[in-house]
Amino acid sequence: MKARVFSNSCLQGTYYKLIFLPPVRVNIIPGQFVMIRVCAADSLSDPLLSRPFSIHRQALDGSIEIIYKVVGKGTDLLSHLRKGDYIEFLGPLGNGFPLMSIPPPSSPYKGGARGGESLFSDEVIIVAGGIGVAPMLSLIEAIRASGADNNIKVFLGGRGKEDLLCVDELKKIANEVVLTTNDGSAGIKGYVTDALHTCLLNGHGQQTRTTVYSCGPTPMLKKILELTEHASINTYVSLESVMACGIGLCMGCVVKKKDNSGYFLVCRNGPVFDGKDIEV
Amino acid sequence: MKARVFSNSCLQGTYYKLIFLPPVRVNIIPGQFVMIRVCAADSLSDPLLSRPFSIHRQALDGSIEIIYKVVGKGTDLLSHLRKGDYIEFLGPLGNGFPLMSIPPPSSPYKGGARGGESLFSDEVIIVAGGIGVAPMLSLIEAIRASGADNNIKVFLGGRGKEDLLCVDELKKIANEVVLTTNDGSAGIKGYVTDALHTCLLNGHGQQTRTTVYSCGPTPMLKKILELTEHASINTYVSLESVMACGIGLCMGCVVKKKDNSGYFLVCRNGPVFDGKDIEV
Amino acid sequence: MKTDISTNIAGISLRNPVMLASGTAGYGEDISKYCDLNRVGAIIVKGIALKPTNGNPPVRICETPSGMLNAIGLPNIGVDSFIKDKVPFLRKFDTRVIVNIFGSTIEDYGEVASRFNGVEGVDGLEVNISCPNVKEGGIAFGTDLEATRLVVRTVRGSTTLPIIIKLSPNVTDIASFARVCEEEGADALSVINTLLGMSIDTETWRPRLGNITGGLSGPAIRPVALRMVWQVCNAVKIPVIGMGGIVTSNDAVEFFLAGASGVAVGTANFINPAASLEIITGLMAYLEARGLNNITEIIGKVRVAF
Amino acid sequence: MKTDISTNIAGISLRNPVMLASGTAGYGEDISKYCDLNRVGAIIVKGIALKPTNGNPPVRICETPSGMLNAIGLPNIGVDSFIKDKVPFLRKFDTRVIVNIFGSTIEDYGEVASRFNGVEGVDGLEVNISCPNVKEGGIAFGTDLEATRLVVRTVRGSTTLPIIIKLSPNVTDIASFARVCEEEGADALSVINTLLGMSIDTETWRPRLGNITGGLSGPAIRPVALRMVWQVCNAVKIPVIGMGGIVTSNDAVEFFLAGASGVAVGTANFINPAASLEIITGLMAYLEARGLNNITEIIGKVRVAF
Ligand SMILES: Cc1cc2nc3c(=O)[nH]c(=O)nc-3n(C[C@H](O)[C@H](O)[C@H](O)COP(=O)(O)OP(=O)(O)OC[C@H]3O[C@@H](n4cnc5c(N)ncnc54)[C@H](O)[C@@H]3O)c2cc1C
Ligand SMILES: Cc1cc2nc3c(=O)[nH]c(=O)nc-3n(C[C@H](O)[C@H](O)[C@H](O)COP(=O)(O)OP(=O)(O)OC[C@H]3O[C@@H](n4cnc5c(N)ncnc54)[C@H](O)[C@@H]3O)c2cc1C
Ligand SMILES: Cc1cc2nc3c(=O)[nH]c(=O)nc-3n(C[C@H](O)[C@H](O)[C@H](O)COP(=O)(O)O)c2cc1C
Ligand SMILES: Cc1cc2nc3c(=O)[nH]c(=O)nc-3n(C[C@H](O)[C@H](O)[C@H](O)COP(=O)(O)O)c2cc1C
Ligand code: FES
Ligand code: FES
Repeated sequence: MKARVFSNSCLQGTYYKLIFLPPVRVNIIPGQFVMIRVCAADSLSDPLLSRPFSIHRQALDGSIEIIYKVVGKGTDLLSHLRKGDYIEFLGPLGNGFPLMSIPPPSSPYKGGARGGESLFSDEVIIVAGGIGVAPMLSLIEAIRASGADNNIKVFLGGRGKEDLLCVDELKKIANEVVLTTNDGSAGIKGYVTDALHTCLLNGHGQQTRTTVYSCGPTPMLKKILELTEHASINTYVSLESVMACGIGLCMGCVVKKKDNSGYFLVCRNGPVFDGKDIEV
Repeated sequence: MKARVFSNSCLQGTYYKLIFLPPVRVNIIPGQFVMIRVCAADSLSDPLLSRPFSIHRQALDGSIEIIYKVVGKGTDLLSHLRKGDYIEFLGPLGNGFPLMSIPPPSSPYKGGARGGESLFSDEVIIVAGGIGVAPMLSLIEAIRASGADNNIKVFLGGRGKEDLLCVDELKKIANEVVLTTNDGSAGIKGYVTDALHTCLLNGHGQQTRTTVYSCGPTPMLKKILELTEHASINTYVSLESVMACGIGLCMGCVVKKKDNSGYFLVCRNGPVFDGKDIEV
Repeated sequence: MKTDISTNIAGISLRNPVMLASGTAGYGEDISKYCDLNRVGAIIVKGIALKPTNGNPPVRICETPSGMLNAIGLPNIGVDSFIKDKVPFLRKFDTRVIVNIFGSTIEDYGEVASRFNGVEGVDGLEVNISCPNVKEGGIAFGTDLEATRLVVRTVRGSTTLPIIIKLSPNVTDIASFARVCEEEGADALSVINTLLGMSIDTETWRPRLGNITGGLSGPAIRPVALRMVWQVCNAVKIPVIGMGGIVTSNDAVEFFLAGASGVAVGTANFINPAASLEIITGLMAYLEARGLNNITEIIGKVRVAF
Repeated sequence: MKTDISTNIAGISLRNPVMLASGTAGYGEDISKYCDLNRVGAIIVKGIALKPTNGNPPVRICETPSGMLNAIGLPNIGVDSFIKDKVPFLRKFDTRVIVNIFGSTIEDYGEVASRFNGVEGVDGLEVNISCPNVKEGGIAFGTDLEATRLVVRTVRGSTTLPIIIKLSPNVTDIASFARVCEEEGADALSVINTLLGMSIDTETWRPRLGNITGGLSGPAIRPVALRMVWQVCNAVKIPVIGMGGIVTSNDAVEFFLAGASGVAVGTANFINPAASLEIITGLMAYLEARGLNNITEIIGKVRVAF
């Protein structure tokens, strides 16, 4: 599908925000992604493949926002797009974060959809590393919109200050926002998972039922899964993977199943997975 | 060499003019060309090769102008460049039109540089087909600048009206401008070579010493060489050829030598050739 | 007169000569959301073996200039589940279904092939003897003339369905492989599978693919594919399905001119899952613009003067 | 400590391991205006034969996705003029000169090779047995193990200069060709020459190249070239010069990691005649950024776990 670029601007450092308007309105679940082809012209074949990006949010007029970091040739080209240019996109794709797990407090529904176990949560913890913050704002908005008044705590980490995005927006909407940077240029010095660890040691996820939603580099996700392995925490991770198609055709984007019975496709079975199901 | 785009705008239809500023001033002979790499980013490899373009003119500040027709992916990309963008360019390249053949009337110099024969001309005929007009304006300017007051007659042909470029500028500077179009939408209906033929039949190039400069599609050049084969006309043609390098490395851009002794390289030995030397 | 691009390859009559290449359209389910399978000439499904296999560990793909490397490693659900769970879905579409098969031994090939005898909804078999990514399934057979001969002979003896042999480009003389297949009774040839390639991450010093090497596909290989299709078409009389880097209808026309009776669209599906439909439309337009009524008027018509 | 990228290949000591590939830098004159030949490791000149040849009629080149096809057809000024007219120019530079040679018969190869014995300013011979564009000069030798053996044996017997055999990628098993060359006394190998390809103009229905087929080079073939370099390096002990699609220093590093002792820059010279100098600078920076002092610290260091 061709979509018109509405705006494309630098947020800070190498991070950009692109807003584009799909020709038809699409419905989005937070955590879903789009594939965007960033070739300079249709007839060109380098870069060949589309690139996956989490949907950051959807505006009222149906336009879609992504935020991205320039890391290579595709994102470099993307950063040169201007208002009025066209992109090729496909989406929304994949499964978003399961929201059913957080019924509004008044709801009689307490049973979870996944595996029949109860997924009701008293508390929501969001952990994002760098550009992993992309889907989190609309996730929180969706939780709030569902009427749930859970305590929402956000852990946002980056290498330095310039890697912390959406901080003001998050502060407005979450109950608490903890910032960490590896170089100490903002928030607590250290890894975001260290801060999470401290929080969990302080009792979170012990008495209360806690849901953790996370998105970021694979080593971060791995660590989070270790920290939250115990029963009363449901951890959802949004995985990255090299993708050729984004729609289940190439079978390239695999992640190992926990039960050793083979692989999931990140694009079709994810990108959001229940931490219990996969081996990262 | 990197050069900054000063402006890039549509002239008419699919014809554009690009003005760019080389980092160092270069000296240009009309008929020389530049190689421009029109990849969207350095790291991309499609389109792979640079594209050759005649130098249209050089402004006083040293900036170089080319005019081009969008025919494929390279020129398509080129047409999307905007002020402030950068291009990779190499040039000026090749041999331009031999100007020594037209000494000012006052000059005692009557001997030509090519092959020792006299190349003095009373009359200059310029034949351009479509985008082949590109180098002609600066050629005429150079002839005028050299102090020569020869009669300069221009034949400019195209498929239709929209293929006739630089008409007003040419009219200002040449003694006569004959326009032809295949579809009759402007000037005389027919091929530009038909108009040239009529002119030659009317005695031009018979009594007077005439120099013909031409640039355009190969079939046009072939016809011109047929029409002007007789002795008192010196015909220079600017050839097109697929080029990979533009500087004599690939040996791809060959044209047959008239004496059957092998090939010339269009980029190194041309693009302007004396019609007597080649077999098009 | 209506432009006719219907065709018959290996005894399979196709609405049009544009197919979905094996391994790039799965078993049809996912792509059917983006590409109306009723409109493509045929779908060639992802390779099927006797037993289910999981494929290679990640990383399985990486992009290269105008191409991609893959080392998927032929994950498959096994012939039994395929027939039980996937064929019924495919049967719903008014298109042709060609099943790509592979095996670890010559007997395997025969066995898988025989399972499709009498299976309604399967129109032909494409025999993969050229997968560069698994020790068992293919390339060892496809780069050895005698092994090729035996696989084709065995499959031929095991099935009544039309068989299409998929040739490897990783050989010195592809025409000789084509001739062996023709001699052994192959009905058609698919040309080409992927070229063996490699890429190294200069940060980690590791191969970019978990499998070290992988198969190169996409526009980068189109000139090699086209040359091989042309060579094969000059060497045998059986029809050839051309593939390798086809993205636009213009690319497809090159393969028809070189002699292909049909084309398959692979990597392009990943970029645009409706690519094959656009190619079909473009092909019709190409013929109509030239006053040609039938696809056969361009097949093999490249003007070469030796 | 100063980073050292000097190297020794086939007994030829080079200032750095980055060379200009044969056929992409002529006899050095034109490129010397853009690329300081005193700074490159070596220039491998355009192929030289016994007698002058004109090369193929146009069209000789065409662009393909991330690559180009060429059917130049080995125009050359003949060994005598080369030694008389071109070597003196090359001698002016403080670089190594490797002469690429070809012939129409095995005897030709020996004869051309012998002419360079004692010619001052020539440091080695690269023997082209893999040009896909002329019936005589090469590929027929380079795709046949026994012919390869005879060419190498003959050239080995005809010269005291180091000999580097340039292998064809258009073979099933490039390692076997490498081993034959090693057995016959080759000092090094150049891997790879171009892949045979084709392109057809869908307007005129003619092949885009006058010669019908041509050699594919450029970034498109890099994954295939890298894989072959890796295979050859695992098969023989003599040094390998890697080439095929190298444009940036990062591309060059991939080839070193795969085992190449040197690299050659071909098609990239057409896009940027100073590409090799940028690669040299980038290579130094790559090593320095990692605290490595010597190019040998990356050669063959790809981390593969079998
Ligand atoms: C489901 C999903 C959602 C994503 N959401 C976002 C997002 O919202 N914002 C954002 O900026 N990025 C996101 N990414 C990552 C994004 O797709 C890559 O950064 C992008 O593809 C890089 O393209 P490139 O051409 O610029 O880099 P390339 O030139 O392709 O590669 C540059 C470097 O980045 C690495 N790289 C390439 N692809 C990936 C990848 N998928 N994951 C990790 N590293 C990679 C390469 O190995 C290489 O080192 C997401 C990825 C997935 C799978
Ligand atoms: C010395 C010289 C000077 C030139 N000056 C100009 C100029 O001033 N203005 C201008 O618009 N063009 C000029 N050209 C032609 C210009 O180089 C081509 O139009 C351009 O390379 C096409 O690039 P592309 O990527 O848009 O087309 P491609 O996608 O490469 O090709 C599109 C179509 O154009 C044809 N084509 C490609 N290259 C050439 C060529 N060199 N000659 C003829 N047909 C070609 C192809 O066969 C194809 O059919 C000149 C060419 C030469 C050799
Ligand atoms: C990800 C991927 C998976 C593939 N899987 C198979 C397969 O299972 N069986 C097969 O015969 N070919 C397989 N192929 C090869 C394609 O069918 C096709 O021959 C090749 O990719 C060249 O065409 P293309 O350049 O259009 O992709 C696969 C190719 C890709 C890219
Ligand atoms: C236009 C052109 C001419 C070439 N001529 C020769 C040659 O004369 N002898 C030879 O051994 N290789 C020749 N080659 C092959 C190159 O040296 C090199 O092996 C090949 O192009 C792959 O490297 P690249 O992708 O960097 O170009 C030529 C390549 C090109 C593109
Ligand atoms: S990206 Fe292709 S199957 Fe997931
Ligand atoms: S364009 Fe390369 S030699 Fe002329």
